[in-house]
Amino acid sequence: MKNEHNDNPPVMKFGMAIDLDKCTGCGACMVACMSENNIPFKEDESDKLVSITWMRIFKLSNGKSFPDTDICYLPRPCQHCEGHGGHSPCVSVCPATATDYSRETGIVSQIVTRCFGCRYCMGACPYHARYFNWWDPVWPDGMEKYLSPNVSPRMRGVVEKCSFCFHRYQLAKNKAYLDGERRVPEEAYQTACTQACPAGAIVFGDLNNPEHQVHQIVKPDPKHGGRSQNPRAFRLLERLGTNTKVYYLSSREWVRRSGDNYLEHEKTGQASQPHH
Amino acid sequence: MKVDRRSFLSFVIGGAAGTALSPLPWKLMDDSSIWSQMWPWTPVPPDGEVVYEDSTCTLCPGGCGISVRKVDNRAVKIEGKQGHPINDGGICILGLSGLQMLYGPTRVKSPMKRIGERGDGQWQKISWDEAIAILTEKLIDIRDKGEAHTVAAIAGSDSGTVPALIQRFMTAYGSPNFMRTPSGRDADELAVNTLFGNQGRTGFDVENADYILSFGSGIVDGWGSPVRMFRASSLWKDKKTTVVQVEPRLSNSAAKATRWVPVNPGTEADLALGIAAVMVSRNMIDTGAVSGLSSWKSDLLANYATEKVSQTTGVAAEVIAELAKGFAGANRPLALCGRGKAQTAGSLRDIAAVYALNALAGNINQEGGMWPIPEADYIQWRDVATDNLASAGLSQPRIDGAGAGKYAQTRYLASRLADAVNGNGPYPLQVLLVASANPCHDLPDTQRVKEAFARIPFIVSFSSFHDETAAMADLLMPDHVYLERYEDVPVDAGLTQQMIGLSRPVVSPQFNTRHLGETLISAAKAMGEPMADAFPWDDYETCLEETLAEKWDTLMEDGVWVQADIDPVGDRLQLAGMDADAVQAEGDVNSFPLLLLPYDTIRLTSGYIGEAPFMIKTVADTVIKGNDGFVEVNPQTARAAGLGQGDMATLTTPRGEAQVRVHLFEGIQPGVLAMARGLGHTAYDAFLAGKGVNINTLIGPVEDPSSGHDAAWGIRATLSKA
Amino acid sequence: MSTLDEKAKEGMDDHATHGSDGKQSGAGGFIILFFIIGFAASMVLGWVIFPKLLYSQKQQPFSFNHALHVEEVDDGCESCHFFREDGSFSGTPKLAQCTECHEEPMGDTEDEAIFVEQYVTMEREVPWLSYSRQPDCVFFSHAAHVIGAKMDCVVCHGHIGESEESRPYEYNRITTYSRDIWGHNIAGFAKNSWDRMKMDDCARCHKEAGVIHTSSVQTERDACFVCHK
Amino acid sequence: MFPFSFEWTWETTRMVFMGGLWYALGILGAGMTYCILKAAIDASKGTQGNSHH
Amino acid sequence: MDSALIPKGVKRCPMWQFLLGLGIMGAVLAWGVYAMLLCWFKGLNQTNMNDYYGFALWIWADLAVIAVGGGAFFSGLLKYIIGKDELKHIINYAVLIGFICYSSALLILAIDIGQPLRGWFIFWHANVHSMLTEVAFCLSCYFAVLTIEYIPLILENRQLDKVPFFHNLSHNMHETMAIFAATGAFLSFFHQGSLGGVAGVLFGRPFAFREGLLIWPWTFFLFTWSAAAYGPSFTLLITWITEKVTRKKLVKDNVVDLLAKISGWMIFTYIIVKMADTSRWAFITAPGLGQTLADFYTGNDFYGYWILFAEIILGGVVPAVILISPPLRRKPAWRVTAFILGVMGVSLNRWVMVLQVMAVPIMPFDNWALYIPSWQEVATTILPVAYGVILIMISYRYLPIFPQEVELNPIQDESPAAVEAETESTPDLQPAKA
Repeated sequence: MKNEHNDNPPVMKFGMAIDLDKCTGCGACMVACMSENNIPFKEDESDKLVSITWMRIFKLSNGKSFPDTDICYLPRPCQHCEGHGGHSPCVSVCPATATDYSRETGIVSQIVTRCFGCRYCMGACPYHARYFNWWDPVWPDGMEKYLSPNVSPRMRGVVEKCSFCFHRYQLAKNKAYLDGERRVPEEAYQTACTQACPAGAIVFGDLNNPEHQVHQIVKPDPKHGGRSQNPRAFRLLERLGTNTKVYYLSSREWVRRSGDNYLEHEKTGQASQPHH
Repeated sequence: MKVDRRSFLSFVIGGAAGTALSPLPWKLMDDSSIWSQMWPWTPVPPDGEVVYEDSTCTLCPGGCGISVRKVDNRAVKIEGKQGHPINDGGICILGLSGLQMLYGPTRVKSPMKRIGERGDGQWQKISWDEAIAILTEKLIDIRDKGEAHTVAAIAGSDSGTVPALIQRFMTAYGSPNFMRTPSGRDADELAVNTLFGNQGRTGFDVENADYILSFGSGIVDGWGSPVRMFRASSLWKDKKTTVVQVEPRLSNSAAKATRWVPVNPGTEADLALGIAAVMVSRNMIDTGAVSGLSSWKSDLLANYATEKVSQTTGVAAEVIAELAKGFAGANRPLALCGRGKAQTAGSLRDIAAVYALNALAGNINQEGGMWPIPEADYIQWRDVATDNLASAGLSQPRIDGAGAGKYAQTRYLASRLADAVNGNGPYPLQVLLVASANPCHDLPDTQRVKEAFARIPFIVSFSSFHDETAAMADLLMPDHVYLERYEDVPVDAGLTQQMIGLSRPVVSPQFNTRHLGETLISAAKAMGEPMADAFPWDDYETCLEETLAEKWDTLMEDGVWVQADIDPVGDRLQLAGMDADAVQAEGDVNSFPLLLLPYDTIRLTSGYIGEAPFMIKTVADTVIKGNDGFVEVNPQTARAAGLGQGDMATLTTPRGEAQVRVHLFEGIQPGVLAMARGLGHTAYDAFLAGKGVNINTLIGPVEDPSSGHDAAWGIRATLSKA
Repeated sequence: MSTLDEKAKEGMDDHATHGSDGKQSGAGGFIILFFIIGFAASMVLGWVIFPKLLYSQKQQPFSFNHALHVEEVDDGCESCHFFREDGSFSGTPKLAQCTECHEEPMGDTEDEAIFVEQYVTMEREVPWLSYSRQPDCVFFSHAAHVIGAKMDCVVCHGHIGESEESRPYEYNRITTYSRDIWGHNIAGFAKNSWDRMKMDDCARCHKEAGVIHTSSVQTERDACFVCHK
Repeated sequence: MFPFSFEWTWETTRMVFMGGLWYALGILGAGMTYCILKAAIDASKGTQGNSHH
Repeated sequence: MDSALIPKGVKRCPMWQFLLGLGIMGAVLAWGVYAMLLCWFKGLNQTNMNDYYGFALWIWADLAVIAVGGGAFFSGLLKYIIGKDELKHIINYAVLIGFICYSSALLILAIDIGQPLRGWFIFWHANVHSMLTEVAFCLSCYFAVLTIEYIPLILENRQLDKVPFFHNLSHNMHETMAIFAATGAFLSFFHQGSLGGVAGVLFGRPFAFREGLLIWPWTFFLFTWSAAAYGPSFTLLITWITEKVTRKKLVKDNVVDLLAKISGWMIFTYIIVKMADTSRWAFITAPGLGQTLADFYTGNDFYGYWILFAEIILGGVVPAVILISPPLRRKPAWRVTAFILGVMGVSLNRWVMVLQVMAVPIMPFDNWALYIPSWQEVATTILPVAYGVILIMISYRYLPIFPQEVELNPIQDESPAAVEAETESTPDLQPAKA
């Protein structure tokens, strides 16, 4: 304990801003994620309740009938909740510290070799961002050739989830060491989904860094639990106090309202007082 | 010493104590958990040096630049190429899935000949020499009998060196029967020819337009060059460009548009002409880019009075007026057409109406407008010297009837192939060569197509995959997949520039496959004079390098060659071709009260590439569930049929019948059904085969009387409880 | 004493073999002896036989003389084990690197002959067995340690650079790890910093070096994602 | 978890929590050890736990 | 043929009957074991659980058996700490039932986790912030306590008791039992509570989330309380079933009445607090998070308001009223009805707090998730029942579980041994004074 001194690197808070007006629901983010992160697949993936998609696109509807119907797509990676002081819903419940919150990056990690598959974190996560490996991952003969060494394939019986492509940060950091830089530049660490999105709907970066695009879009308000000061922005289930780092943008009110549970009389955005 | 029970017990207790104090149990416990962390059956991807190799994606006509991440010699990830003029780092779902095709189980791993009955899937591996010998012997035999014209070839494209080599092969051989699989390009080429009087295609300056009026074009559903269109769509959001989507169904494109205008199916052209009529009558038009207006005007105003159009299209009169005002009043308005991904040709009327609208708005060859431009012509090979046998064959009519008689202006009519082979053609076919096409899945009325294929005595598939057509073949001569080969990729999907991408081998060929260009060259050489003469190159790479000439170095360096300033093929549009009657959906209204429309989605492929497992994984459980395909139904229509969400139903059309599940969707007009295109494969692997329904089994081609193209946009149908 | 005692006596009488009290105490000695035998046997099994059974050995494709190579090259370890341009560490050299010098046999040892005949001329990569290969779930940044913290290779890899021949590669039959990860001492004791390479060893070294981050909310240590993937 | 694990920190919740566990285990362990040893000694002495009341 | 093993002074069914019973239950057990092995070797894909329903049927069974197994700790508490001495006549059975419940619970957990070989990480790499860690710790420790409480019972088998060491051991353990029982009560309090905490701390799930005291959500206390309240009812219910099956009276009415009365008052107080909790949750907590009761109980095919009614009124208020009213309580039919309703009520509570939590959609655009268990799950869930029945059969046959059995069922004819036993086995079971 005496040895400990504050050697902590600058505090970053990696997060995302996803523009739902731009998102076309094309699915490129899902597949970019799958191919980046060695996500397995089965013969039948139509049961979405047992289909591993770290990034998943939900289809939202305004519930009106023809011809006033409107739909919107909402890509949902792990929201990397900060909760209160890093106690995100899933992190504090994991009995074996297989999932953890990093104050350095704001990323919620999931270490599959530590996980023993109790699935409590899945019960805790309101976003269903966590997936259980019900099956052994199997790649058809020859297809294992495309597996990336940067993300280790998971075994049956453990929970996995989006890591904000953390391995890319690790690699970018290697490069930064070589270049003698202390920080990883914005463009050197981007998630696979951000990079792939053909509509440019996803912006990723350090929410704490005013120079990063994501900060400029989101303008997080530290006084109000990181709530965005952008009137188009909202977070999913903000009022639960999950304090997520994925912000969504939409100019349509019904979309913004779909991001949280509202009682009928409550106005959009107003009820989103973090619970804690 | 007597070992009694107590001594034994004592021994056991001592043993237990000793064991507990030894590393054995603890290490075993630790090691067994570590074993579970690296079960030998969980793969461990080997590490190594990372390199990126740039290439061009050819999985669709979009022509995106890709950057493939490799670890040692394994390709591990495909990413969009930063700075590429089309996609600038973005990439679509199909492009991302490429490695699953490269390394996938459905690859045809070596040349093979059929040994069982057709379609049994029994093959014998053969050498390339043997495969070439089988092919050439067959071809020589037919040609020597003076029946060269009974050999046909069908390909996915007719531009670029590889399709040019096929065409050249056919010409030198003496067959007029080169066909391109149907697509919106057919109608576009015909329209440019008819309306501007020259060969060419259109380019749309979508990035600079400020008012988009899309007549069913799947802007974000895969129309044109998909990633370019996604980027344009986002650009429009940033610039607050008005986008109006005219479509019977709330597609993703409609949902992204500023305004969705639901229209009765098949009446898009009526609406376009109705808008034109409003513009003409209120004198909101630019006459500089049109000719023949005065004679056309009265017909237009008479036939497309707003009230009448409103009745036909189901769009309110004031909406029509608003659209006309918005479109004509915009600085750089642009109208788009070609339903969905523009997978079928569509009628000349449909396309001409929209092009006329563009011309009336004065946007021809303008920034943000429509550009009729010539096709790329970098392939300058010396003419084929045809011998008598070849000339005789070439003088025969085409089997599909294109280029002659009432379809004189039409180049290809692959949609009529089945009909021709099934007895309505001028002669029977003896050999069919299929390259980068999968007609047994992609052509409408699949049953008829398969029947036709069964009638063709000898079919050669060059497909890299065990697709439906390969299953019907007698000889498989697998091509490399795009990541294993060189190829020029002329991109023409709606671009206003002339662009050629270069596809480069990213990995060495994984199997015993051969480049199609190589196969053609060696087959021609094997056939001797005069065929060999027409193919003077040592190999395909030489051919490519020579053909591209000065562009080769640019392509090798940048991966793409762009020519921005092109002389358009015309600047005045001749108002014509839209007086034809609208093409109606097949089927009797009384027996088939509903309308079934195919819809396109970017998550499902078009063309001959089957969906990779990753793509199927993204498909919603309201499109396929288990093996069942869904049909989208308005809840009102479903209720009338006594159907609820997920119910099994029988979908019947004049062409066929299928068991489907019902998906209730408020975004579709009552009385209309919609089903995704691209599913219902019977070939490929277990990750794809058997999933959903192939809509082509329910829909048949409907001939556009003015071009012969397939103009079907839907078919009449019934839906009843299964 | 009540009927209970009688009952107990009865019980003993049931088993006449147990005999009298005297005989019982005699058995007591045996009991202790058997305890000791059992104890000793299991200790031998656990401490001596078990490790022998647990680990298996493989020979390297051929013996490699680090000492000789270090003498020949200019840059020490980094001559062959270098950083790539992207900051990743190259690890065991590829054949291409070796053949920069070894296109032809450079010595007359048997190993050299094997190398040239079986690998160089056949253009096959040498399937070296890496003593210090971490399991797949580990991300180890050589850059952070060698460039960032300016650590010496010896700290983790020991004096392998001075070895004149390749020792056999030992691996755990259950986990397939190299034995160097757990360390050669079955109890897991380590005398030198390079004797073991388990997670605890990383942590210990970090603690000794005073680089303890407290970014983890759960453990107040370094976050898991620093070293795991 | 033991204090010699690197994941250990001397922090209140951890100490209370793990302390509780060891305390409980300690009582159970000590109690059982006492019972077994006493029983073994009594048995070897030949005495009977006769105090069943 | 096994008469030497049967306690003196009691009569047991013929061997063939016993073996037949064992055989039937053994077959059920084997079926469960087969399903269990499938889950272990093929993985949890053998179940119909999914990413929404991460906890399902057997986790409910797990929580339910722990809840009803609470009879052991609460009876122990009453007997050893509070000093309700009459309960010594039923405590053995309470311990046995508790032992069965807790061993089953641990077995279920071992099947439930995806990586059983790494289950020990929960101890070695414990995250002390997790309620589940607390559950695991207290559950396994308390299981140890129950084992300690069960061992002397085994040692009282006629033949084992003849071994001086065992006899002494059993005696010593009785002597120190109060300490064990106290530890057990402490552990049990916490793990019952932490099981409640498991759901209550889920602040991402408005259906489960509860405010609370310090680090403990109200469900923490409600779970402990309900286990203490309903556990004795379950003990009595099983005792009643045992009496019916053996066609003997095994426990005297005054003992049953006392425990039933205690259980009744506990349920009564519990259900008042539960109603207060439910009201606060329904009118303050959930609406504060944007959800209403209608969101939780409508819009799906299964979870309706009926479940709330069944849990609180049928499973709470009704048994409480029956059990605290002396005239009703003394009528066996009413009493047993109350036990059944109570056990149903507490089981339903555990179901709601585990499964309905998973089923309720939280994101407004999400759907209800319902699932139907696979046969493997059903078999694995029935496995503990079969195991419990077998253990009860064996224990009842060979161990003096019911101290009053001899007295209540005097054997009229012959057998001097039986007479002898009457004087013996009763004092045998007298534990040391607290």
